[in-house]
Amino acid sequence: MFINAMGLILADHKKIQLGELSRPRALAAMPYGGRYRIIDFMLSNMVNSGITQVGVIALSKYKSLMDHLGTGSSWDLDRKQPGLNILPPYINSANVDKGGEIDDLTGLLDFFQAYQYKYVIMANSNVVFNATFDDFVSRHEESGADISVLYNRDSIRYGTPSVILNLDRRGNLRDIMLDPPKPSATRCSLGVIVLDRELLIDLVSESIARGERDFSIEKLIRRYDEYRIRGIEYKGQVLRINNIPTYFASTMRLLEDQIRDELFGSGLPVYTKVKDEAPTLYVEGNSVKNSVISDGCLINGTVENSMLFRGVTISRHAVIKNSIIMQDAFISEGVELENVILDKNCVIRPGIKLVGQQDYPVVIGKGAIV
Amino acid sequence: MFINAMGLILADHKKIQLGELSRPRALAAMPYGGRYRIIDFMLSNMVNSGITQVGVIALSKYKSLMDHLGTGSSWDLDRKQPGLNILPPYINSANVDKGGEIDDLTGLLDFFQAYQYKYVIMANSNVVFNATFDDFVSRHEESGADISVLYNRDSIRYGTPSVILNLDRRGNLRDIMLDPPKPSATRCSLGVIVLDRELLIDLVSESIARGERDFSIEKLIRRYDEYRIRGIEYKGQVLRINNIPTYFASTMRLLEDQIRDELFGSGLPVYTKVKDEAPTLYVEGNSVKNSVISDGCLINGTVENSMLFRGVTISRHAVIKNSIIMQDAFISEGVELENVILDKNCVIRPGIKLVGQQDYPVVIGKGAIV
Amino acid sequence: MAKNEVIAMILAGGQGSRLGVLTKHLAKPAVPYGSRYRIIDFPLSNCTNSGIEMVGVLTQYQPLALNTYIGNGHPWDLDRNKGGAFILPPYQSTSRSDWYTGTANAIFQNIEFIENYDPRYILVLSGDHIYKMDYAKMLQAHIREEADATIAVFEVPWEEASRFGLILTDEKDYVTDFQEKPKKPQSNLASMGVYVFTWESLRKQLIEDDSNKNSSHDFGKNIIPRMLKDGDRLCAYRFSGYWKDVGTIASLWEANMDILDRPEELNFRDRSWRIYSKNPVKPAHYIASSAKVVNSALTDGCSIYGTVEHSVLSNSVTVEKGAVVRDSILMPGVTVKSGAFLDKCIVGFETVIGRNVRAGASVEGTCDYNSPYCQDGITVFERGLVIRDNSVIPGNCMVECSGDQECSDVIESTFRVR
Amino acid sequence: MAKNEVIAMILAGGQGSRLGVLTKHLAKPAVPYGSRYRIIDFPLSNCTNSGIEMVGVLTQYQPLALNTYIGNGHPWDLDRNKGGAFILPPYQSTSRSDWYTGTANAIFQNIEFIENYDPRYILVLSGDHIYKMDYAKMLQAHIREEADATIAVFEVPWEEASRFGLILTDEKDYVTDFQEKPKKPQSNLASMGVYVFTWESLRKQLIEDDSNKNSSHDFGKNIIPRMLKDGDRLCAYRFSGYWKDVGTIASLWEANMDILDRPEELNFRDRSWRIYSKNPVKPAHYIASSAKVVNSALTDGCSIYGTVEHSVLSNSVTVEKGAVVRDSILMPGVTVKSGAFLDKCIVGFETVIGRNVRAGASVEGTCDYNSPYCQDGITVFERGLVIRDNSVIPGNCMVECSGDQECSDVIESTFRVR
Repeated sequence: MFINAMGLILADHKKIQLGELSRPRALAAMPYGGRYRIIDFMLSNMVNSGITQVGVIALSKYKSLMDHLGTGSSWDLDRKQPGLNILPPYINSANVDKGGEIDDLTGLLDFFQAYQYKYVIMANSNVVFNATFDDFVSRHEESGADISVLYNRDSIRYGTPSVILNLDRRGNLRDIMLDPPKPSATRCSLGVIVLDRELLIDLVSESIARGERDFSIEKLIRRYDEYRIRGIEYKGQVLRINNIPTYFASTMRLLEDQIRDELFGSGLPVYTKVKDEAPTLYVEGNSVKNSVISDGCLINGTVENSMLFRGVTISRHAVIKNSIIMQDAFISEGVELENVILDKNCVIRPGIKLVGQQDYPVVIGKGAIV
Repeated sequence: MFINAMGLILADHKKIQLGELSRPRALAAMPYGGRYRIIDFMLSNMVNSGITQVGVIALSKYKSLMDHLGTGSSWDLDRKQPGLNILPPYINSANVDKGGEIDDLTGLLDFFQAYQYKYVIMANSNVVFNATFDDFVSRHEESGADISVLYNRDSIRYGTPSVILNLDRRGNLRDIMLDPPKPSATRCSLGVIVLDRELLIDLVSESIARGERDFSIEKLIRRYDEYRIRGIEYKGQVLRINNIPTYFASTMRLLEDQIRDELFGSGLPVYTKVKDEAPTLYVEGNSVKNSVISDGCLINGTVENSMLFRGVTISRHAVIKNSIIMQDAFISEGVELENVILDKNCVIRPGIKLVGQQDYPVVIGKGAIV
Repeated sequence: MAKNEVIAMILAGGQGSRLGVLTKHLAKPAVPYGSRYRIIDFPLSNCTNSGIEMVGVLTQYQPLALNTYIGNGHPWDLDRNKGGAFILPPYQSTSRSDWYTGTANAIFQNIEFIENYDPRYILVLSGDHIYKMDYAKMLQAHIREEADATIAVFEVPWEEASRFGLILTDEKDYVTDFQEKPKKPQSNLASMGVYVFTWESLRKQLIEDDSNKNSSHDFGKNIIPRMLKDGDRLCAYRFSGYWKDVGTIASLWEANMDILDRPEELNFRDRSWRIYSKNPVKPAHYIASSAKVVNSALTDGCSIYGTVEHSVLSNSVTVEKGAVVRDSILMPGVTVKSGAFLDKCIVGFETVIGRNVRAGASVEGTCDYNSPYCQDGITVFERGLVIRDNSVIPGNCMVECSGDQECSDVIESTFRVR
Repeated sequence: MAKNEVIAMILAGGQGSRLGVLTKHLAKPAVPYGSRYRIIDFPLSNCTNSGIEMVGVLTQYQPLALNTYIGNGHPWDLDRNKGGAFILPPYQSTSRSDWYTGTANAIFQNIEFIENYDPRYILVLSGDHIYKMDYAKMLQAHIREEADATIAVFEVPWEEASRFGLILTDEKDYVTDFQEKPKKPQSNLASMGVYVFTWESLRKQLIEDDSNKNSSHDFGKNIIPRMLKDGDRLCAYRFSGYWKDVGTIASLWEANMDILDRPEELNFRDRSWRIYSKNPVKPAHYIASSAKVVNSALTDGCSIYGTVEHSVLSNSVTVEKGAVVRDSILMPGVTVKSGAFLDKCIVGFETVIGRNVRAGASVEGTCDYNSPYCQDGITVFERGLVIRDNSVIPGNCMVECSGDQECSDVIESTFRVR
């Protein structure tokens, strides 16, 4: 009756790097949409589907992810049987200092074996959408496929990596193309699959036996010759984050009413870490237009076509245009920013002017004082 | 009014190895006393002192520690500002597979800097006692010392490492001897110190600047020439675990009424992970003498002078003497065990007989089927 | 189905007066049972194990111990952000302020609470039954049959049927009629007091029932018969397994002994259906060299130096050397001093049985505490008593401190139990 | 000092009738305030920030919204294993069953709850004041002075003193006398309704007070004067900083405007003393190109296409293009349709203000909803209303749906707010 599945989120992706923004954190922990991290969307999708056991596998830099997820209480995953399992690379030598062996696939296997759910839903961390997986799982169940993979028909190119699925008339996967210059099909994988937990255990055990350490959704769905793999279309709105320009562009799309409505107005809440910030104060003399503003900001200056994260201060006579300003930034008087991405905790000193290109925003790293 | 300190527990100790028992876990995560892990005692001491922020630094094999500590809810440390901070070696390279740099001291520094408490109480994981630190902190405060270290006058030798403190008449540390063959003083460090958080931040920063990666209480108190370090005597009962024989001996001391009374009857609860086991059932025909038995056991056979952890099954005609049987062991019919330590999840097949020496018990590793 | 499409409502408000002194200070669902548990652990754990995360607990009589016990719901994993365990006492509003006057009235007064969560189904449970049941399966049957109400039933031996409220069904297990403790049973299907209702149907009935002045506002007596009369679809859902109402001293005693005598029926070691409870934070128990413990259930914090036979001991019980405890139930913190003998006794929280006291079924003598609630030789001690050394107390007594008279020939003193 | 040596008891049971329709469906402490908060967030957050982890919340009137809001106490970090936030409604026991009859009676009825935790001190708080205060410091003063009771006081301008309950003190700030809203104030120290009691002293007084039939069982009127008479040591503890009782429509409006006009006094951005609240789980708010937002406080889930001036908006408020909101307080979920104009209005949960509606202080017209609770031109809308397009509603009105008459010339329809 309740969805009989556990979840696994791959927090990193070998082929996705967001430059300076990726330095302090895994892809899944990337701040996004004002008050979220990218992972919040997939985690909320799983929780809203009734899933209560989610693993998050992080290959490195998992500290910021751990800080964000905490005990999992924001997603109601702080359960007796832990609802949220961060699976860091399991180091089983006596002393990592001497170069311990990284054995993450074994930890993964333990995780899948610890529960009795029928299915596993696995997802990458570079897509943002708002949906439950009930329909996905029941269509997978009906079809009798071994693995089902979600795709959509993106009208916008999101840059590499794009995984194009070639399906036959019955919806079975026949071929996969990675970043084809001229795609013969438009079905682009969302990097979300469902499969039998038992089958996944077999597949992981096999990888371990082969001495492999690499594990990805792309690798699993490449086995369309051995297993029956089906594509299932997702028709809702999807934003993809594959690099800095798409991160920037997909953030800007959140300024569109229709996109915000699809992502946040569906009745399925998007959970994130609670921060207990103050309400945002708009002081006399400010001017804010077409912008998304989070709690805890203090706005004296001008903000246009921008995204402000929590706790940002915009001083008088500062002008922010087409920019993403992350948490706790302090923008001094008279600053001008245009097409800029400011990572967390930056301080921009009075009178500074930074202007990037719309396709190539200027990126200022975490904690910088400019 | 409330104790103004944060806690740090060092989950590993370079010089302490418990052979086969240490293979799957850090020292702090060693099962102890029927339903506990060693860390439960120090963690409870801190919580009972009103400390609500505790760091646990684990150098390796922290998975079993993480499983045990969970969200910290058993110690009431599942707080909004996380009460329990597991500080694994922070890997900040992009890919540990290629040999990431282990940077644990930086993580430690971040932890100390994140809070505003006046003091830090630091403790090793090889001592078991039940007390609050109120008195320790106020005596430290009164003395004006830079660092205070707890010691006691152990009448029993616990084997290496013993850190013998040489104090002058005013209680100031003048010399430290490690494992002296003929100690000129009987004051043996408990590996518990208190010091100003600011001072600790300086000391850690200094270590980082020097490129050091090693961090221990012994190293800090060696600096008695530079800092004023005082010894403070702890007069209550202390059990030490330095190797397998002392682990075995200190467990057996828990069968004494007086020791149990001091460790558990003081009114200060010792918290541990809740397991929701059944009550223990004593079936017709069993015989249990002078033993500590945890919940969830089913006892048909004979148990004498032993410690049974949770969920152990003792079948008919089995005889267990002077042994430690850890969680979920299954002892088949007719088995005879004497001076044996059985790690978790072992199965002893019908008719097996294992006999160790009182000083050198037989140790059977986790999950063995004998 | 979304998790919050069903709300469980546990009726935990009754005084349970047939349990005498055991419910003098706490509501029946908070009474200890089976060494590690309280009675309410069973419906709460069943909910958690069935995937139901929204549970209202309707309290009224002496709710403090129950409130404190349930706390934030954490032990049952019911400390959820949305839903979880909610204590629902009576309250005042602008229009009315009433105590709960019946089981149906208790739900009626919480219509607003229920509607806040907009459920499709309501599971109504009693707070005083011992059983392990997967409510999700019952719910599935209810949905499959498109029933308005589904009543869990339990096959009892025909010769005992007249002790129960019986459900008559047709060949498809639709309910056709009821018999309340009839002399001539026409069915051997006893109602377990576990109901699933389609909220829409129940809501209508509750509102109608509220305006009926002749109604006693009870599910069994009023709501269910009315639904049958109105032509609603009522289904019986057959349950097999252990089930026991612990409403009397005798049945509470029996239910405790069942865990020793019928351990396979109510297997607490089954990890696929754990019974959760609030942990007492005590060390593992200790059995001394002088002790003999047979056919008994023990838990954390106990120290046994004497003999314990066929008994159920809650946490932190001490039995001194030379004391004998047989066929008894000792609640948390009880001390039995040396030389004492207890036979078929139920001893309340922290009561101290003095040296050489002899009490219970096989003890002969007279006593001021004879009680109609005690039968089969069972003797019950109130919590917080110190029983005088050498007292002799026969069976069927309920030893309590009544009002101002704190002491008696057998009670040396009393103290406050926290 | 151990953490559980002090218990805070928050008096949250009163009806708060002077807030009119704002407290028709919920207790006063649950009323939204300051964009992100409910009134009770202040005493709860003060407790957490003061290191007090054991908090009883005494409820009686319309407790459902408050219960649901507080839940397991998690938002205030009060979901503790030992202690945490406890909702304490009235209950039945074998000896009595009473509603709370006064502030002191509410504590009296919970003596058993308090004694379970064996505290040395009791902190008694009101559930309807806005302030940030470190209770630990007050407690320290109480302990240092070895007082029986310590009363927090607040210096008010002499000219306003006659509006308050005043505390007269000697040169050492020991309390010598009281004046309740006197015409000729002899002191300018107003009582804040924040008390620390040594439990032993309070317990004695509560028991004596209970048997006094002439008492109204109130702290300010009965307990404190009695203690003074009995020669107990009463100290005044001076508090300086922002403090406001939000018991009336006018003071609630003022207190909201204060966060815009005096942001430095009640600085919510101060991370060393956060005010915690239950998070609405909404996205960040959106300010459109057509919007103008000045001198206002906004929070998550708002979408602003119109003009918002000097106003406080709770979560999920929509202001359509061309609408103007000025000097107003909009509670969660309110929609202001295009062309509407609100001036000094307080709008309840989810109410929809129709197109071109004109309402509030500067609007001229007549109206059936004039209310004595509304002053200074403030107009209040009940929750769950749909106000007809083009309605004109002047100031000092309280627009509500009363009883059966769901609609009126200005109310198009009503709906249930969850």
